[in-house]
Amino acid sequence: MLETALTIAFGLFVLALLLNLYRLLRGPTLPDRALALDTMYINTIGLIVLYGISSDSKLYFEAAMLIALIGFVSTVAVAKYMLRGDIIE
Amino acid sequence: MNEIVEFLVSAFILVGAVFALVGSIGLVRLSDFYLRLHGPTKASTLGVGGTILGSLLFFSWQERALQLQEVLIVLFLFITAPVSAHMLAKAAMHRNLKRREDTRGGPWKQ
Amino acid sequence: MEHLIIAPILIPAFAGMLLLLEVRERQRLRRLTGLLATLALIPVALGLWQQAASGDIGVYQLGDWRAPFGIVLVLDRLSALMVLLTAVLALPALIYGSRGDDRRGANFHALFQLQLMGINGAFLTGDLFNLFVFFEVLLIASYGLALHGRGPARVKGGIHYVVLNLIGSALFLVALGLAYGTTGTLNMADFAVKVSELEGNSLDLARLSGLLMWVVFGLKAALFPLYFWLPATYASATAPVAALFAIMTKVGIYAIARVYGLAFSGGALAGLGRDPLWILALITLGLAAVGVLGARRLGEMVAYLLVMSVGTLVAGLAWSSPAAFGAMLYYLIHSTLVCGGLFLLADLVSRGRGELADRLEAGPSPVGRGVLGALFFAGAIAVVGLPPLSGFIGKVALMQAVPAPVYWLLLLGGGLIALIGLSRAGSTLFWRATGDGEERSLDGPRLAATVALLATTPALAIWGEPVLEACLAVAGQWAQPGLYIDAVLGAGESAL
Amino acid sequence: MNLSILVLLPFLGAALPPLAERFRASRTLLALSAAALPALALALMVAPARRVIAGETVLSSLQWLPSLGLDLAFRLDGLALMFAMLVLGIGLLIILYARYYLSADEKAGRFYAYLLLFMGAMLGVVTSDNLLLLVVFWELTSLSSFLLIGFWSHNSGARKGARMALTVTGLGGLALLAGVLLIGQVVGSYSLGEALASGDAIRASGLYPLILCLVLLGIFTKSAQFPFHFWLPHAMAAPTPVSAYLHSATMVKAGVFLLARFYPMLAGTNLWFDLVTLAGMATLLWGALAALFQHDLKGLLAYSTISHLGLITLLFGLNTELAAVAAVFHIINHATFKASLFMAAGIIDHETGTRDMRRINGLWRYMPYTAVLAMVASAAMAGVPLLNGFLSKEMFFAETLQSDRLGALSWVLPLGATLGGVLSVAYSARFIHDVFFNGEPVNLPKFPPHEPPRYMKVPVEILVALCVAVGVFPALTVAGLLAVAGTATLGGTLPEYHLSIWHGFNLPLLMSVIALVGGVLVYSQRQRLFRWHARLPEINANLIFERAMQAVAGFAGALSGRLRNGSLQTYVAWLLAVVSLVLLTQLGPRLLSGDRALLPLDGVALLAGAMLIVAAVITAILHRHRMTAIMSISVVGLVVSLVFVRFSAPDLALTQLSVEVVTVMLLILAMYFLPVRTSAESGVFRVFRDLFLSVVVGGGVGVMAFAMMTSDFNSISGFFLENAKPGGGGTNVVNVILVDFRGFDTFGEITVLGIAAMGIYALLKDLKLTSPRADSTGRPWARDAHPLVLVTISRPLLPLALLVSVYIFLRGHNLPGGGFIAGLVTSVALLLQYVASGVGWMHHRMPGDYHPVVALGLLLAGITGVASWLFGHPFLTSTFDYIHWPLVGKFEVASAMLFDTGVFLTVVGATLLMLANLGKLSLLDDKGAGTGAGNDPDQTGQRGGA
Amino acid sequence: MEVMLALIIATLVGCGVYLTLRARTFPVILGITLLSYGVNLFVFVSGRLSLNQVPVVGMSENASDPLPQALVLTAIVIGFAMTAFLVVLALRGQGEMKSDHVDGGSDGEDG
Amino acid sequence: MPFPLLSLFLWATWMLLNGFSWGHALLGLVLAVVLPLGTQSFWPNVPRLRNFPKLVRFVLVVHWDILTANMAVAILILGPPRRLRPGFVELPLDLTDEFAITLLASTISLTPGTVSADVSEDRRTLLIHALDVDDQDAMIRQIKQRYERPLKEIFEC
Ligand code: NA
Ligand code: NA
Repeated sequence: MLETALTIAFGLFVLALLLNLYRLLRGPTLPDRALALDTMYINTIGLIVLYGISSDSKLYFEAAMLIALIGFVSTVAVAKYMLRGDIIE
Repeated sequence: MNEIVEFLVSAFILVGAVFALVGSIGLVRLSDFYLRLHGPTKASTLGVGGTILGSLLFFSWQERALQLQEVLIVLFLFITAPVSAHMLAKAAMHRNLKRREDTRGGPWKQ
Repeated sequence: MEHLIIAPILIPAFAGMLLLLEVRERQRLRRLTGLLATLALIPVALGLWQQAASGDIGVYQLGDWRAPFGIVLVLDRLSALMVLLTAVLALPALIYGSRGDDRRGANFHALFQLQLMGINGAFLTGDLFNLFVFFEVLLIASYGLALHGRGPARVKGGIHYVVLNLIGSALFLVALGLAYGTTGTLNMADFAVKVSELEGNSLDLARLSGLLMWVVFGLKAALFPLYFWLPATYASATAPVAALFAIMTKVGIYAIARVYGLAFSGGALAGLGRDPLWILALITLGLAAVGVLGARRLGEMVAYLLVMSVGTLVAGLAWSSPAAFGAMLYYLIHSTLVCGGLFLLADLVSRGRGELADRLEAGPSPVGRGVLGALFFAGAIAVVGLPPLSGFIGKVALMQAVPAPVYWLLLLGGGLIALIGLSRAGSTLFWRATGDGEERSLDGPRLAATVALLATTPALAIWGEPVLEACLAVAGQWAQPGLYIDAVLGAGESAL
Repeated sequence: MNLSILVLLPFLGAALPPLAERFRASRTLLALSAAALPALALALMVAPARRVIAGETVLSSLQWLPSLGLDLAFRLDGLALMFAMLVLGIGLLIILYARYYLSADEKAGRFYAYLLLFMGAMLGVVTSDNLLLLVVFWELTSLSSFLLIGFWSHNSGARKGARMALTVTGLGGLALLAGVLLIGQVVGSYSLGEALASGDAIRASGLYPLILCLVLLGIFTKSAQFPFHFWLPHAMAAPTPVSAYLHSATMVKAGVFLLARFYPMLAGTNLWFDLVTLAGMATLLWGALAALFQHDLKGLLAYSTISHLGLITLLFGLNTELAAVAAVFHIINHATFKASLFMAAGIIDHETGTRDMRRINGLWRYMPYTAVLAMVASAAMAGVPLLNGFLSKEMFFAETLQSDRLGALSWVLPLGATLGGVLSVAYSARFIHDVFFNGEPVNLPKFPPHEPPRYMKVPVEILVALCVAVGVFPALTVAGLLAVAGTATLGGTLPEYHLSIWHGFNLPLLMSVIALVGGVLVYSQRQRLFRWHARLPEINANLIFERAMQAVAGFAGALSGRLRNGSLQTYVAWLLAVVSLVLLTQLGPRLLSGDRALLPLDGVALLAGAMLIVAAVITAILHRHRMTAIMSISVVGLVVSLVFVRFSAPDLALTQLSVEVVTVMLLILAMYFLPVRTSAESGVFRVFRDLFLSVVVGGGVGVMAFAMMTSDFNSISGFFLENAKPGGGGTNVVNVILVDFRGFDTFGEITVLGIAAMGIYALLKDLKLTSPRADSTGRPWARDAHPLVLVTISRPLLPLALLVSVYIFLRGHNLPGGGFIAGLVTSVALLLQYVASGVGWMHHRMPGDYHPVVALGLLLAGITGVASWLFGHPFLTSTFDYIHWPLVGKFEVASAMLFDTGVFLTVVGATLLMLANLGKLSLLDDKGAGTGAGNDPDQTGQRGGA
Repeated sequence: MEVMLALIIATLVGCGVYLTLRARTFPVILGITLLSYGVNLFVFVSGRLSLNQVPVVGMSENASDPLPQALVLTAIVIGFAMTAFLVVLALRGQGEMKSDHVDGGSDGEDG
Repeated sequence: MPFPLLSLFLWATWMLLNGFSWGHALLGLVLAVVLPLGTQSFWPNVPRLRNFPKLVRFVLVVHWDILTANMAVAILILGPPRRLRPGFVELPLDLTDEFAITLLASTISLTPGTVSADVSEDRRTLLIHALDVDDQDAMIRQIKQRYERPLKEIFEC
């Protein structure tokens, strides 16, 4: 049962990522792309957690945690760029 | 593995995955940026949240001890995700992005 | 004294760190630190040479892990010679730089020391990946140094240099991946053993690894068609930096020699890439001579002379006989020091010529026309290979060891073309001078540094025999990779 | 006495005059200082000379470069003695002459020094007993003559003449070197003695034609043989003592000396005859004809020198022993009369201020004594009986009659010789008549001319006396020397010959008579000839040479400019083309024959892979939409870290993720100052070329990756897995490799990071960039520099991130993590503060300069490494132990942790040094002023706006 | 899976190469970045692919090859340092040459 | 202990990260004290926690809201887009503390259907974008009652 559930969940997350990628490519505006990238980071966390379950290993926890903790910095930087041009001022 | 646990784990991760997908569908489907902004910030948080609940349960069962470590992922995400959304909203307003015509109220000038 | 082997790496490393710690920009303190550290390298290098000259190959097992598992530094005659050469070149260059050029940008002294660390590391390491790391150390430091100072030309040259070398580094990694992926080892000696046992597609991959390394080293050595970046980068670099960079192309040549003569010395891949190297070296030699003739600035001309020496050297290397290798080493010592000196000289000349700088156009007389003219004359004689200076001896030795008509033709013809170019340059700069320049007197230490480097050429001529003998001894050892392999793989078997 | 001292003396002597000049010595003292050592050498030569005359060959040898076969070996035999006497003897006379010739304001010290250098080199050439040594001195004569010709460097003619001479003789010298090396190959030694003894072997060798051509190229260029003669007239730009010395008596004679020296080695073949005779004949005639038409006094002498050198060469070419002796004889004779003529010309130049024979007329009346000397010397040159020139010329005529090598055309040689004689008489007559008679001087710069100072005439007198003495009493004067010189030249016994004035009525005498009469006749028709000559197109060798050189240099510049066109794209394309070539030639189907089992591909991997590929391609395509490209490259980085996760490399995933964030910030920081978009692509060709290279290189690397992954191999990694715990005290093998097994790599790696930070700092220092006032859409920037929500959230995130860093750091040795990743997390947290609150705000809370942080990190790592010395272990040897604490339990302490702390500090320091300084850039600009950028958000009430 | 990885590496390297051949500093930076991704993966796979075999002692029976991982980690760090330097160099170029063209001012040839 | 809430938070995080052991409890305690002290200068005006139980209650409420609202939003997203009634809503703020305002903004963003888009310069108004808003005033009332008031009680009262 878990096998199947994992397979489906993997599929859904990857599908979600593909949709995000579509938005990233499609745009049409920069905020859209940044939003898509941000979402990709978040969905990647899910993917990694799933992978941890499926491989019965906790060694990937830090990767997911790290994305949660610092992944948003990229998005903030892009947003700040759009607002102010200069992200460190 | 206990079937109930297995069922619960499966359910959590599936719910999580579905919400993640819904959020991403929203990102594709909705018609203006401000609307799209809602999809990921909500559904993704719950999507990841669900998955992590599954994971918690799974590892706690596997190791026969409460494994709460992964709560931190959700915690960190809850701290950081609103900031991204906020900053992107500001950026969008600054750029004067088009919004659905029937939107009530309007963005502020940045 | 077993730790002496690592001293050429650690001395500049620690000096560089201390310089980095010094934030109050006390220039005199910085100069003193840098000079002392560089000065210290000379006795250290001499001591190492003494050790190596005996014929023993010293192995230093970092972290006390024996090869092939840990990284080893290996002191054979070749590496000792290169370290010594570096030290001898670096000190005058730094003295020159300490007369004001070091103020033209930040962190000059720290970068200089770390550059030395990288160069010495590259010479001493016995590990392929560690070689990559030290290449990166020396490259990143060289980026900083190449861009030291100001000006669009420097930045443009810097961008070209950096981008090409970044691609080179990527290729190096591919080659290393292949090397590890086929033999499962990174230690050069161990690699040499394992690569000679390969067959099938692993053999093909190992060959590709070797060839890609040639490309990378060819880029560092500035071999055709990969030398185009060099003239602009070197000519626009600050003089002491350009002088130090005279050794950089030699790092590439060293790497070719090391990897060719050791890592790929046995089995089906022995002699890998010999023919292409030979041909490319000859083309380099010819085209660089053309470049010398066409140069419009003295610095550029010296840069092309450096490229010419690269062609000369790599051809000697590709001939791959101990005699040719020994002659090549003699020429390598000669050309490194003389080109280094000429870069300094070009700068001395350009001072006081105002806007004209080192452009080969008639203009105000350089300060100290007589002295500089004499130095230029000597340097030119040395660099084109006219008697009685070291260039002649090197060329004769090479021609004797490499009896290939085309090589002779290019060597002599290239020498003639360089002679034409240099005589035009000298005539323009020193004879056609109109009136006096701005600066009134020649800076003593700068002049001394230049003289010191150029004075090596008569010294190398007078003591030509011992130097040649030493080079031949180096070559003899180089030609027997088994010695190296036994020393490295046999060292500290009991260590673990 | 060692001969090397003899050769060394002039070189040592070269140091004296400049020294004397420095001490303000008088002109005479200067000349004396110059003359001292050559005179000593001449005196020292007396003893060995006696032995030589007695038939001995004096040898001496010192080792210099035995591995090259290059020794300081000298020989004094008859030939060497004769030349050595010329070199030293005439050299001394030249010094005496120069004392008066050089004006007071000239750098006489330098002049004498050059002259003595040349003298030493020349002495070396003639006495070398080692072929390589001979080449050394040979080239030294070229170099010193370059300095001498260019002595009046303010004069364009001098500069060009010097360079031309150097180029031509340099070419010859290099050819000679090659020839000598080949001789060495054949003989097996560079000893002259052995080479001379191996003549047969050399002539029989297949290399002989090549050797001969190379050696002759050296000789002909040096001796100004046709067609390499053109440099000599332009060398006349040198001061006259130089012309007298180098271009009549010595240097140009080095070539013919070598003909004599190598005679036993190379002569005797048909090829020798053809090449040498032909060149000699052509030179003889061409030089003589050209001499006749010169209006420049020295020009006439220069061409006449060329002609006489041709004569000597021709004699050597004839392959008969007697001819060789005649050649040697003429070398002596020519040296004496030509040197004196040059000196006379110099005197005239000195006294009249010009050398133009059209202006110099009737000097007989002003300087009769000089006139007499010059007339005698000219007569010797013309071959008038009772003078030395007559004797050797008679021998020459006789020898041309003997040769039958040309068969039915043998008459050509005597005819040519006679014609040469005619012309020689004609130009000699012109030298006498046109200068000393022929009416009144025309508009001389100095008028009236006087006799020169007394001692300036002495050298001329001595030489002219010699001409007469030899001409009248050959047997008493020159015979002995000639005999030993001839013997040495031939390398065997001397043929029978008689040096006497009268040989009876014979064909040579007839030829002499024809020459004399014909010469006078030709000269009498000079006006007609000059007019004819004037109508000929003028050939200025200097101009042609200069143009040729400029053309060559121009071509060289164009060629190297074309290769090195200053375009990075071209250079990169070259590099990649080489790589492509390697790949295209080396990739074969065998690569795909690996037998390792493949891992199954699953849907997730497929889609993730596809995502990565799409993102990479999009980055490449959309690179002009820069922000989009930054984001798509982030996707690439993200998926790459997923790949690491998937294939069991959590450390790499963590590293990649954190590096990615910093890289994106870096790129965005840069974007502020760089154009947001750029214009469209250019040529289709270039795009196709680039696509081709991309496909080949990318595809090639992909194929190699596949081949590698599918083939089995044995790795040393088992050792690491086994020893990580027992030997390194950690279970995370990757980390143990990084801080222990291969800690030295990491040491280098953090050094790279530190250097990069320093380099970046240096690059950013004083960098002036203009901040754009508005974004790419033209919208002015938002007012809010420090959004409240961002500021407020980012701050508590800092201790949290530090906590996580500590966690990652501490577990690194045993589980994925470590100093590097921890350092990056800390850096990102701090950078976030910079983004949120600004540089100014951070400045109050963080060290102003991150250099020391980097330094401390590196030092910590380095000192940890050095500390192992204290325990007698090599650099970076790690140690660890388990400590049992109450309550806490087992606690590992490893020195590697200290090293890792160094890594941590370096990473934090370097990252902040880079990015914070990059951030500070905009503060230098005035954009901040209007909008409150860089202000402290706490003090401006959180709102950046006005 | 190996085919997938090979394709990924090929694409990364190919796109990287294409971008490094562009005329502006920014795409060159992107190109170098992509190139290093590809090359890092290349070195990574030189230890061969393995699933769920993290090289941590006691975590897996058949641990994957740790050495290439360590090498790649070093390479990532060095690559980061180099990219950072190149980025700032590009800025320096913009500042001194007033152009982001890799050859300075010449705006003619672009691509 | 200058920042007890933060220290507690850090200590809890540390324990979550490492799992329980006495050693880590101790080390976590040290870190939980040292890190806030070390970074003290980075937050000059952090509010003091006044009411811990209320905080717990608040967290639970928010989580519950996230869960329920997520369902609603999912349906909205998947349904016909025309049914949405988007709008910008200006929420007048009673909170004055910056940290509390930020928490409110974050909470609003986390709960589905609303995103806090901006805070006015004078800190008196919060701009919210809502996915589907029928009655703006009702929404404002709800937010004030459900989130702002508890926050005010937790941090300010
Ligand atoms: Na006249
Ligand atoms: Na900034």
